[in-house]
Amino acid sequence: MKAADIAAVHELTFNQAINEALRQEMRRDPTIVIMGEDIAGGAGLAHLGFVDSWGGSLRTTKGLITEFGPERVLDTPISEMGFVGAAVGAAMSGLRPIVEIMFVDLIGCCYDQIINQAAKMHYMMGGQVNLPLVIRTAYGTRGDGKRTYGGGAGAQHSQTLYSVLAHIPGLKVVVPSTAYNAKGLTISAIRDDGPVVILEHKFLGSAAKGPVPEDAYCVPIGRAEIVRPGSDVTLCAIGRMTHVCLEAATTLAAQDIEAEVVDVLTLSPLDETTILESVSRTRRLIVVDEDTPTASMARDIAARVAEKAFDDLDAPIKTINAPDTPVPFAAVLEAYYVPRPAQVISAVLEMFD
Amino acid sequence: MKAADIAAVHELTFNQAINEALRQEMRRDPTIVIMGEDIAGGAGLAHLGFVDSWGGSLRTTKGLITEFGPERVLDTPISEMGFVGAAVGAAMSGLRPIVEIMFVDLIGCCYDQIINQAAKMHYMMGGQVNLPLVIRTAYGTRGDGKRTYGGGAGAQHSQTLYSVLAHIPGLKVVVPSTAYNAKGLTISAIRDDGPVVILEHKFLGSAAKGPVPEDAYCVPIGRAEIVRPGSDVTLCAIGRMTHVCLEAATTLAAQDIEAEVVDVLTLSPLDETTILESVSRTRRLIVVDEDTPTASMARDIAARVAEKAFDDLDAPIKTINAPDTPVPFAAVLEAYYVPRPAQVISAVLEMFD
Amino acid sequence: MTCLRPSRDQLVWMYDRMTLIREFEERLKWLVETGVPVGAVHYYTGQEACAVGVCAALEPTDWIASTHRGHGHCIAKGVEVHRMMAELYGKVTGTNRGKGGSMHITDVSVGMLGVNPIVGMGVTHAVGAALSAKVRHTSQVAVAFFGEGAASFGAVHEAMNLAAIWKLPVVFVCENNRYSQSTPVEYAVADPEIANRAAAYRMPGLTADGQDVIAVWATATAAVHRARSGGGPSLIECKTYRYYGHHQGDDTRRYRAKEEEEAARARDCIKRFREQVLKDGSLRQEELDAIDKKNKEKLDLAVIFAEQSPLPDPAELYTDVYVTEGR
Amino acid sequence: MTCLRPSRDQLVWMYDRMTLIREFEERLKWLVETGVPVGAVHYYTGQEACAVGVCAALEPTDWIASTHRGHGHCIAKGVEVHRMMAELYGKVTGTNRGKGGSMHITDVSVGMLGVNPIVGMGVTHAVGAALSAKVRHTSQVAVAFFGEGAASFGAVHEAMNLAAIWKLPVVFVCENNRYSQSTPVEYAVADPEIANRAAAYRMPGLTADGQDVIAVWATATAAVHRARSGGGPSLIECKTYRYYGHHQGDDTRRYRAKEEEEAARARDCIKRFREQVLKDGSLRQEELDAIDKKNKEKLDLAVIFAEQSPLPDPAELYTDVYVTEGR
Ligand SMILES: Cc1ncc(C[n+]2csc(CCOP(=O)(O)OP(=O)(O)O)c2C)c(N)n1
Ligand SMILES: Cc1ncc(C[n+]2csc(CCOP(=O)(O)OP(=O)(O)O)c2C)c(N)n1
Ligand SMILES: [Mg+2]
Ligand SMILES: [Mg+2]
Repeated sequence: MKAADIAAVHELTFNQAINEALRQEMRRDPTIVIMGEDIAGGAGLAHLGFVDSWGGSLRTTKGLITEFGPERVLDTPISEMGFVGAAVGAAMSGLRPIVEIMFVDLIGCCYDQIINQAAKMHYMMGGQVNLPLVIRTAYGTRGDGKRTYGGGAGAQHSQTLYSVLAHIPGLKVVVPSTAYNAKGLTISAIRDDGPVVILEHKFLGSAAKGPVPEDAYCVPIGRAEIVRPGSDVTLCAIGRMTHVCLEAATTLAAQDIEAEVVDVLTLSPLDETTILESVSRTRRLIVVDEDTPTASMARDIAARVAEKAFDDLDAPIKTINAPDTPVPFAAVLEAYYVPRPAQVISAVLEMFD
Repeated sequence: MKAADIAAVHELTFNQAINEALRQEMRRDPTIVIMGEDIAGGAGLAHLGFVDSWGGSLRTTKGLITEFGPERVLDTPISEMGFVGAAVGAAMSGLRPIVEIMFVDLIGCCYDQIINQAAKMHYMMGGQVNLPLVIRTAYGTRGDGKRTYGGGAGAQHSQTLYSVLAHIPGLKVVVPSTAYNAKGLTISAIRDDGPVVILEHKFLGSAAKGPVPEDAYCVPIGRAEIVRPGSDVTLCAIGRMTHVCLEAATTLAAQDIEAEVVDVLTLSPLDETTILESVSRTRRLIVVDEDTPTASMARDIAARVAEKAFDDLDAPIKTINAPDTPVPFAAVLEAYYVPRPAQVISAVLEMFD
Repeated sequence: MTCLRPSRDQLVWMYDRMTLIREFEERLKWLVETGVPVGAVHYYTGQEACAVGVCAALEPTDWIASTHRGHGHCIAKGVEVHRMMAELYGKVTGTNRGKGGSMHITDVSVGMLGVNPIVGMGVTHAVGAALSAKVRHTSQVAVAFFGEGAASFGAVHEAMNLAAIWKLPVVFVCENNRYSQSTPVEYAVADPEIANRAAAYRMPGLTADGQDVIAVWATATAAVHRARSGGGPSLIECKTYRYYGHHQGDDTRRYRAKEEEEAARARDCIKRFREQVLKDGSLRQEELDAIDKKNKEKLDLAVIFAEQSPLPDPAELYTDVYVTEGR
Repeated sequence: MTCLRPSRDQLVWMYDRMTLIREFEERLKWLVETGVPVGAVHYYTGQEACAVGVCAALEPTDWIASTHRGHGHCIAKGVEVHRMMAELYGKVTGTNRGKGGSMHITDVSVGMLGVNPIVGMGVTHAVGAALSAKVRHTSQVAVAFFGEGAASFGAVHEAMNLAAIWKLPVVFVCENNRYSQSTPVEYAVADPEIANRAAAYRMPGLTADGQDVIAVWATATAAVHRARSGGGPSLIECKTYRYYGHHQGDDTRRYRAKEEEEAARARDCIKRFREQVLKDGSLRQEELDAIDKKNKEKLDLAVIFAEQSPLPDPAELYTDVYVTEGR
């Protein structure tokens, strides 16, 4: 277990781990600033003794303003296009900004800044500018009937959408799945000299708890991880789906099917090697993705394997996504929306009869 | 040849065919309005005798204001989020708006209206509202060294990007390839009671000329077309790539390889049947897509076939996309950017040795 | 302007709607606190006079577009509370068949174009509805409700400019409750007097006491008349206050002083209305009490309706993705 | 304010830059008309006094962000014309190694943060650079150039509000040339006097004659001084005019009257400058002619440099996609 390599380890939630990453990096580098709506909260009310009232809508930035002050921790008005643009300009001129877009559902309000500005600057300017920008955003649907942390938020506050970011050349897109890799990927993103988008699952934010080294460390961007070795089928999972696949794998093991679970971790640039190498051993692939199916990362990964490892395959590649519909509100419908272990299990079993 | 079914036929360019579609539909239905930047041009200068000075930046809306007046043909300020939003609101309240987003590169300025508003309204409102909205936008890179109609426009004015639209549930996305299907798909889009995005290739706009029935007619949304029958390999093409594949097919025929060319025409909802049926006969598939590769429609189509027709395949599925980079400016680089017949030909030949 | 007086029927209607909204939110809050899973909700409590005062100036055929804090706007425009409650319960009898939830309640049959939780978007849709009225030559007016936090959002600027250059029949109503989540208007908006913004679009900018339903109604009446008679858009800023947190989980004491909250509650729109109409004798105590009672009963029935309504069939997950599919 | 007088060196510099811009665009126009494939270009001709007057008030370490019509801003801020020309030729010696073209010319070494053809985006980037200066406690100022057409764009509103609430050292410079492509400002902007917009952000709104470089310089000097000394942002509207079409392919006579164009040309910024400095004797005829000659030669050399420079290696298609790749 990686965490073991490093001396002191403590239990943190996914969100606490990100908070620790942000704090440690801001201590290290005074050019790091962080902006977003209510990331501190109560901005301008310091004179009344109110500051850091929110710490971000999911509390990942809690306490940062009290340590680093309002000049480096900036609450913003509701102006996604404006403040993400300000972050882009700041990244071109000496700062290393971290912006929080409250929910990935809101990227439609600043999409140009992400895909035309941040992603292309370095290339279209002939390499003369770096763009050390981190964009953090919460995504995902809860699906278990509970109405918090991605549950009961409806069609415009429950999306996954990362495929429309991964599609864009020049952008790095990471999707952590545990407290450990959330901290490590966040630190890697901050230290990257180009734009990196981090997608944080609302539900994992509080639900995923685990051992995290107290010191700063990097989990490399661009590398997938085999989180469960297995010989019979490769379950390639993104973000929260890693936990869904691990759960399915445990059940399958009881039926003597050993599933290998690959946690993709970085959508772009994708670690094809790890995935292809796994498939070459298991000869079967199922990609599990919380995003909707059309032009999704699940189908992207399936296509790459269909092109590069076709002869290794003993069975058709399967993909499991959310249905090709908006996210419904009713708990009874939302429950069928998010891919579930049962779906993974039956997809695997079909492959074996 | 379809056009033959209908009495009077005339030669039109792709853009002229769209213009005719818009004009005929606006004559038929007074609730159709059209808006966009300089779609007429010289707005507000009628008193000086200036009106319809531009007719759209690619002239597809030329002459509409003189026939239908400034109340139904609205020049807009530079406010994509605002006027696409106005079109969404108008579509909810009795109009059938057609909006022109000058280039698909600009969808980042109104992406929320497209993906969160237009695409989801009908679903999240429980079916109580229709949303008869058409969004027309120009896309593509020219790539032949010439510096007009998509050539020499650089990273932010040459993109294809349709996969980030096709990804969104609830949106219909069509990509015409000829004057004939441009007119027919435009009319179908206008008559559809939901949101439809039409992507018009800048270069085809003036370059694709062909016979077009004078009367109004529909080319059905959601249906792909086999534009060249063949028995040895299926070339599945999108938009302008259809012409690239037809060119490649002609060369291949001289080498006794009969390629079947499928023009996808609608990205979402995708006509899987036609594609699968073709692959079941040819047992080989290459998907050719002008968009960048990650989470692209090319990989989407490849993945669907890898899942549903795996056992029909005699060779790995190949995808040909633009490289995973922004569009470079220099003609010498742009020339390597757009997929070319030579690439298709060598991909096919590889399959046969 | 406040010389303009509402009729007796209008006064009754205003009180009825304000108390119905208040009762809806209080009942909802109670349900939330007892653990009923209604999803994310943003209470309108405290701002009732804004929605009611504005809608009192509208015709049934007029349109409104709303925000995430939309329950009050819905009720003021005539959406039935039992169908709203059923929507929050995720029942098929809800306004949106349970597929929308609090943040998407819509009822176009009463001119309610939708609660919309993407800040600012509803404002652009109202402009579109106004365009529709103009092009179709109807006399309809559209109202765009938004918060002062939304005033910093680009689409709102674009929408106001479009409405102004096209002289559209739309009224922009900014409910300035002084906070955007925990961020105060003095911090987030360069000119916290939102009404001043109107000058940039050469449209009238009016300010109304958002705790005084009659003042809001009088101001809105003027703006609506201007819009309906072809005079173009106006901007109304209603100075108001939300009593509870931004959403059900938010503790306001993290960013608002007790004194400030108490001062606001002291100007409660319902309390003041009662005092005034009783003082000037325009309405009688019994009438008001009867309305209170009726609305409490309405909510009793709404909750029962919601509880007893059927859940959507799982197949509804796949319906209405495309309009052409129909149902 | 115009009592403020530029030094002799400043006058020389202003004339030098205005004529260099003019010469660059005239030469480019000639190249385009003789069929040299330079890609999409938007001539700055006619507006020279705006870019030069503003940049005359800046330090080399200050930042500017530009628009699609950016050649003038680049030259005024000190980007070398031979590297600009090489960029238009798509040569590896270009400012962007031939990968950007006219619409992306950038040279951060002289504080030019980029030509940016997505209207309004450069404005937000200038605000970011100003934030950077503030956070890093440098005395740098950022200038955001934009057209009056961009004034209707939401991001520009958001950027101005951010700059105002954060009191950032930025100067917003709107070059009102009265047209957005073929759309006149009177149609597209509710208040065509863009400077009035500043009131909505409680920042100074100044208007300058954009055909008078000294007037622009004087106005910009005041705004830059305010920004540098912690006074926050200002908005300057420069009334100006573009002589040619929106881009190389646009025929202006489809939407602009001959008389209007002639009237504008009669107030040509270079002609007026020459007359004035000769009249008041601050510069001599020979000096001016020498500058003209030098700049013509500069362009001769720039074209030769561009023609003779190598094309990028096809492998450059794949380089610099990610920063970490480096080169
Ligand atoms: C574009 C966008 N950005 C951010 C959010 C998150 N958000 C939801 S409500 C809200 C505050 C809105 O404040 P205001 O407009 O004043 O309305 P109020 O809540 O006070 O009624 C924010 C930031 C959002 N929903 N949409
Ligand atoms: C967001 C966006 N919308 C539309 C366009 C297309 N376009 C390019 S320049 C232009 C007109 C800009 O007018 P203005 O801001 O006045 O600048 P000018 O051309 O007059 O210098 C338009 C509409 C664009 N590039 N970006
Ligand atoms: Mg508020
Ligand atoms: Mg202009």
